Amino acid sequence: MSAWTASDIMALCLARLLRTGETVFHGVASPLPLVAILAAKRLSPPGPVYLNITGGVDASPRRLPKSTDDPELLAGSASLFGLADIFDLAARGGLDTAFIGAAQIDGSCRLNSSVIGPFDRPKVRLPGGAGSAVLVPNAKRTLVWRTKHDPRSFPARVDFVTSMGGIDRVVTPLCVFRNAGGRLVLESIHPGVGFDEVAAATGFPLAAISAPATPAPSAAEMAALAAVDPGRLRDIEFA
Amino acid sequence: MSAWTASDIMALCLARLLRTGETVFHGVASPLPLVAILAAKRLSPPGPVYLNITGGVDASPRRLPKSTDDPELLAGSASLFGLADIFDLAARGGLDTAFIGAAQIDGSCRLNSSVIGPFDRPKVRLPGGAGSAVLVPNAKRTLVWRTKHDPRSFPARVDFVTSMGGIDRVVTPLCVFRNAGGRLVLESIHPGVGFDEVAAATGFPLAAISAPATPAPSAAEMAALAAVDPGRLRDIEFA
Amino acid sequence: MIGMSKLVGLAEAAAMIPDGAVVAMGGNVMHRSPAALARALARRGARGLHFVKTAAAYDADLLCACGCLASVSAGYVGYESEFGLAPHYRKAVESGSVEAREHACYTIITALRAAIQGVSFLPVKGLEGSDLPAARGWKTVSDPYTGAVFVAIPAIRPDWAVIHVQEADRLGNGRILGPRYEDVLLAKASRNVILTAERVVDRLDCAIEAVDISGFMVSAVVAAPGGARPCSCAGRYGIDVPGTRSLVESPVGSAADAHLSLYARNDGGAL
Amino acid sequence: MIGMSKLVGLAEAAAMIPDGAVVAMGGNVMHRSPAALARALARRGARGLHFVKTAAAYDADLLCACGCLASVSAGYVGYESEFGLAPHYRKAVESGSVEAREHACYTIITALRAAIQGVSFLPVKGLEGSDLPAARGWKTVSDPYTGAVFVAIPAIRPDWAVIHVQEADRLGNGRILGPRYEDVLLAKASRNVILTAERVVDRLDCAIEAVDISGFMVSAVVAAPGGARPCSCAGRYGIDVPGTRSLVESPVGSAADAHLSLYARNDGGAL
Repeated sequence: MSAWTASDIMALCLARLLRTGETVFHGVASPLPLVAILAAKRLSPPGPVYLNITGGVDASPRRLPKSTDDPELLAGSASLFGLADIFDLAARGGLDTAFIGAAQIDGSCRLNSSVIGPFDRPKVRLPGGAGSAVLVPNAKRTLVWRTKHDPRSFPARVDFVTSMGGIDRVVTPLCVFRNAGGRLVLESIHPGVGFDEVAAATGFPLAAISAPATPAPSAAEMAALAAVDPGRLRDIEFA
Repeated sequence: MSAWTASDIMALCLARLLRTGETVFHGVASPLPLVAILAAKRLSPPGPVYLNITGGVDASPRRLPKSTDDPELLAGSASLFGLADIFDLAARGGLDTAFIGAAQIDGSCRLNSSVIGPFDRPKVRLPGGAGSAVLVPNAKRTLVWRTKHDPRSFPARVDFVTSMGGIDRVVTPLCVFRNAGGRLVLESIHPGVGFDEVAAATGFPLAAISAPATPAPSAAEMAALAAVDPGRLRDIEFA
Repeated sequence: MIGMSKLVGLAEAAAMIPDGAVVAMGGNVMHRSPAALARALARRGARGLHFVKTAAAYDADLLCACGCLASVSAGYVGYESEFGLAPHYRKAVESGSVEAREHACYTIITALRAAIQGVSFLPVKGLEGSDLPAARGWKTVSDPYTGAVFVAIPAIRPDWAVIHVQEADRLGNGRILGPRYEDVLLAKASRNVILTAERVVDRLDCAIEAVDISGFMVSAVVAAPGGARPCSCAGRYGIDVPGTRSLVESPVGSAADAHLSLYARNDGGAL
Repeated sequence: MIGMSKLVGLAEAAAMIPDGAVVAMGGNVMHRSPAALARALARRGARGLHFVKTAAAYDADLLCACGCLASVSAGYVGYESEFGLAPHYRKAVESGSVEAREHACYTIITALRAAIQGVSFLPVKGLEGSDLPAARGWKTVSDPYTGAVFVAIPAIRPDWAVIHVQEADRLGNGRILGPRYEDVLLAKASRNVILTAERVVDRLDCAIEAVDISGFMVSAVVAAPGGARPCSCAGRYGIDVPGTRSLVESPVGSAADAHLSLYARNDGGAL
């Protein structure tokens, strides 16, 4: 048994992608991005400029709330920069990184958070894409995560395209995909996961037949996670 | 010699037009409207909801500044409602009254604050219309004042139409005009002023051959003016 | 009108909103929603309301459970990770009784801005590749100077905005502590505004920049301590987990009477 | 970059703004203008700048007197009742050396909003009957749903916004006391922001809603006590009448050297 969980390596894969000084945003229902951003700021201070729905700018929450638009995510903020400001920032080309979740992700970098079945008479009405339909095209890059990696979540084709375009990476419990010219390709497979396991869990064909291993979490990375998320909020999407 | 001045009766003519509860705005270079609004609030409390460029809402300035976008006009305000908010309010039909000044006013209710001579190579470059080109059409009504009443200020036709449309009244040192179907017509002539004097000072023809006298300032009105404008800011445009 | 108290009771405020009205609600997901007023609408049996919010949870879900809504215009309707999907909203949409007018949160903001600015539409940057414009019937507009094409978002001018604040005065000035979310936009975009407040004072006494809602835009003020429950209210209380579960776990499609009873005392304190 | 001090001197800040840039200046008429930075631009002999502001006085007039400007986009340029027209601006426009791009103040706001929202234009309500759209070459746009016609205002995305605040921190967070005018819009609309400040602290320590400019948008911070003079600065000083007269009464068309000398000590304190 490894010393880290899928939630640990997912949070760290997301954190590793963040750069000091860039602007980064997460929205509602985004516990892993929240943990990843705070871990990145701790691992390489001051880290990215952290924006969220509460209007927080580089907030330093005293505890991590289960809701990622909780007022606690405004604590210690230097100023107020609200959701409309953030969308505007993205629209004018000033948002470096947006974290976006989705119910379905297909091999053509398309995301669905809207419906399963027809839009007007859905089999399942999903919550909706929140900011994704504008952030995915407008942000300089979009980082996607999904804690379920199965053929329903990664189908050959999404039921509905809520958003598409600027996806850079997709992080799952099994692997990391990257966008190669509009197609998701394997970038790395997490330690302990086999290629066949990824292929079987993915509803679209994988172009490669192998991929390098995702670097295992370092002691420093695990310490950063423990420091910023002692209550393991990062596990909540695995419940 | 009368007990009141042209500035007194002009301020009072403007004040008399204001109603309790309506939203009213003045912009830059608007000393008479400022005095008129404060007088109206004193004469019939609480009077109109007073908005200005500073963001003041029902401000109660401790002294009247010569500049009508001075920070003092925010003193005692209940909230911040800035210029962009005021323009928006007018655009969505929520501004009852705008005070607008102009260098030229013609008989077709057109205002010029832009240029004398051609727009691209003007003989005189005027300051510009500030908010008038949007407020005159968007506010429910526009009240215009001008402290000079001569044929250059009231020409047959303005050199340039900065704005036109929703003008309700025009108040001068000699008289009050009202808008009758797109034409300025005499509503009243101030006490002590003759019809011929108004006609000679006006560059467009007056439809009527007489007009009732503007009611002279009452003692209560003069007391209100003295209370809100003890330093006689209202005289500044007559200097 | 300025100078006059606008204080009314919760039921009285709910009665001001007629059936069929477009109603925007403040707060975001499970935070500072005007929950007591949403319950008051449910208690009076409101019907055919058109609900507007960037990201909703309890308020939209409750009103769906009680049959009050005809449509929901929102970018997101759900409880986030802890409580999952909004079951009553989901059921109402899937059964066809409520129309899901899905937006991106930004297009809700754009639609409200159009209303604020008195224009019937605004162009928005984004949505490339999304199926949303076709699904929603959104058209495009071209920049007359450059030919650049944008999706045109029709204005949403709510008849009523209902906003829960920590503090209000009798004249309608409202103060929000913590996140403002889109509440200031909602207030400006709407024809009428109702504030529900944890605390009502004669006159707000705080820095001018701390007053988020200008009183002259507000029609009614309701003293509603606990008025956001089971949602959180920054600086006052957090999310009421059992209260939320009581709605989420109500039989889908029920009128949620048991849930409404649970908050009778909370809401009655405001009458 | 966050965490790093952005503090620079006045001349250094002026040197960051290249000739030909589009420069928006904060404040309004004779209040809280970034006057010291305008003088620093004049001292460095800036040329061909495109000036943007809703309602300007000293800053635009000084820059016209010193030959720094190619155009002025504004709704109003003048000193109001006390000092009258802006003589240097007037002369520069009448002689054809500066282009007066007259706007309504609201169309400046609309143009800035377009830049903020990343769209190349926005429709605006108003301007019916005005000669301005024809004089400025503004086109119209139709609502694709209703056919309603609006004037389309092209975006103005300033290269630089220069804003004078009462207090800033080294990271670029800025606090304005008293009227904000359009400064928050200017900051968001511009590619780069320079703050000049009466007082620079390590870290602003005030209520979050009192911070008007978010530091991450700001490129440089200048400690400039008296930096708005001869304009007023709320809570600090009023309009400097002799200083204003010194510019207004400078020979029209002169480079205003005597006037610049008058403020050498005031501005030097910032270096």
